[in-house]
Amino acid sequence: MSATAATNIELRIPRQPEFVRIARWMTCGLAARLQFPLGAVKDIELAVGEACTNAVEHAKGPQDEAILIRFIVESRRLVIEVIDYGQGFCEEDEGDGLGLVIMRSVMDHVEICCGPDTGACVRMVKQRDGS
Amino acid sequence: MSATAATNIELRIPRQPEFVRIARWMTCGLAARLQFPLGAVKDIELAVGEACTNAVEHAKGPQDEAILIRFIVESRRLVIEVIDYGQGFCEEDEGDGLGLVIMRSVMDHVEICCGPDTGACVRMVKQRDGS
Amino acid sequence: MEIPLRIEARMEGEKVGVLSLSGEIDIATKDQVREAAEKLIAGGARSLLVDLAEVEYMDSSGLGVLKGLRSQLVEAGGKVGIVSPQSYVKKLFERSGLDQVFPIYDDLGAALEEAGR
Amino acid sequence: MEIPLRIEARMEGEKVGVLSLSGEIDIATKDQVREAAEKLIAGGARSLLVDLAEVEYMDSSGLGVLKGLRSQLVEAGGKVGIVSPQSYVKKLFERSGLDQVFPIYDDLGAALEEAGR
Ligand SMILES: Nc1ncnc2c1ncn2[C@@H]1O[C@H](COP(=O)(O)OP(=O)(O)O)[C@@H](O)[C@H]1O
Ligand SMILES: Nc1ncnc2c1ncn2[C@@H]1O[C@H](COP(=O)(O)OP(=O)(O)O)[C@@H](O)[C@H]1O
Repeated sequence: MSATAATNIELRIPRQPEFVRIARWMTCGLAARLQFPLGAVKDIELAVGEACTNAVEHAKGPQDEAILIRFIVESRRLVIEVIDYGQGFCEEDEGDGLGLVIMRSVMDHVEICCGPDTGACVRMVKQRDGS
Repeated sequence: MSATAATNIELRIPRQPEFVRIARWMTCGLAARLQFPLGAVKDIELAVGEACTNAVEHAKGPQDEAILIRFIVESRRLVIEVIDYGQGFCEEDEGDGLGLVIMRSVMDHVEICCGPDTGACVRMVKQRDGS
Repeated sequence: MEIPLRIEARMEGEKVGVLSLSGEIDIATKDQVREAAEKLIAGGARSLLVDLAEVEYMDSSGLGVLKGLRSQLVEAGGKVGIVSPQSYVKKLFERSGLDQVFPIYDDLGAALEEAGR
Repeated sequence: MEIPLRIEARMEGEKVGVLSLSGEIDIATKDQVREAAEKLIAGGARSLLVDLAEVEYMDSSGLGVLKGLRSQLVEAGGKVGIVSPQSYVKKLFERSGLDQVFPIYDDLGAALEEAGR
């Protein structure tokens, strides 16, 4: 059965290590054809890789749960949300890991907005002409 | 809320013309990194493009319905299902259009298996060492 | 964000319209091709040459538009020629049997020469 | 279908283990790196050189493994050096501040020379 009305591009992968690369690869295909420069394509791949890796490593709940990656293609930027249906977390939990540091350094904006329906939701923005 | 347990890679796009290329581009990203030869990557892109185009052109129902593209990565082949939640069709309906002719000529196997829950479901297989 | 298809349209002489396309021709962009062609026809083109050298993707949507234009022009004694398709696009014409329907030229010069005859 | 990461492991002399990696180091492949390194260490390696010339993708998963190996070896008086990372991977070390922690060599020759000292 169809989910709710589709207005977005949504990619769903199992929350398992060997599927993270699939999300990266498909993201790359999108970013490259959206004509981001090569460095920016790699930045976007890396950020999606880090966010999905965190979902696999930190989200509790059934192993076969999904990670949802939502792409919002706007005229001047690409917005990506990575949602894992786990327990969520907030900025204070971040500790001294590298994942979020890297996401923040390669994307123009990274925001964590968790909720009971989504678990962790990491929202990332890459500007068309961003750094 | 999470959908059912995820065991597959699923891409969902709005059933609208300007999203078909997104599905193609992401498919390309996957096929290229799965190390299909360039010609095969283009074949897979073309087949997905044709199947999504048919979904946009022929599936009846709300315009904002989704197209679901499911990817099953196996060791020797890539299986792709394009599902449109429309009225479905059967091989006899095919007429003299080019879409299905092209899909059949670029993929190793194409099967139409419609159902009440899926609408049209076009299942396509590209072998790793296929023609 | 990106421009999927760019179109350059011009007349060569009084009767031949040339469309130079670059990018992707699919369900979302095919109408632009048709509209650009219609304008050339409205401006007097009796034949069309469609330069596909820079077209990186085309599918049955594009073929459908070309077939439609061809029907329209052949009826009036004109034709539609395909110029410099990349090898994968050329194969698409073969796969769909349309290499038997459209003349396919390696370059615009040769196409124009033949159109001038 | 594809092989995301290939690993070649060998000793250079009695104390230096060299890992040459090619492909992608991520959450799914990082354990292979750790295991290959552990084997070299079990075989006598007191220092490791990790050749990243052919590594096209690496993220914090890979960095985490390298940090873990470094802690282990430094404790025993050894070290972990990074060899020939591609520019984007090199930038990853900088972004995460680990260019201050790992020596990064342009080529294996220079790395071995220094390791031999
Ligand atoms: N998807 C997630 N679900 C729950 N907790 C998370 C998630 N992502 C990150 N976190 C929390 O934030 C911390 C920092 O994440 P990160 O910077 O990626 O470093 P690391 O994963 O190496 O710890 C994690 O240790 C974890 O506590
Ligand atoms: N997703 C679909 N939903 C309903 N009918 C379809 C679908 N795909 C194909 N068809 C039917 O099969 C016919 C042949 O499709 P195709 O070979 O792609 O050619 P064309 O789309 O040019 O007609 C269509 O005309 C339509 O009747």
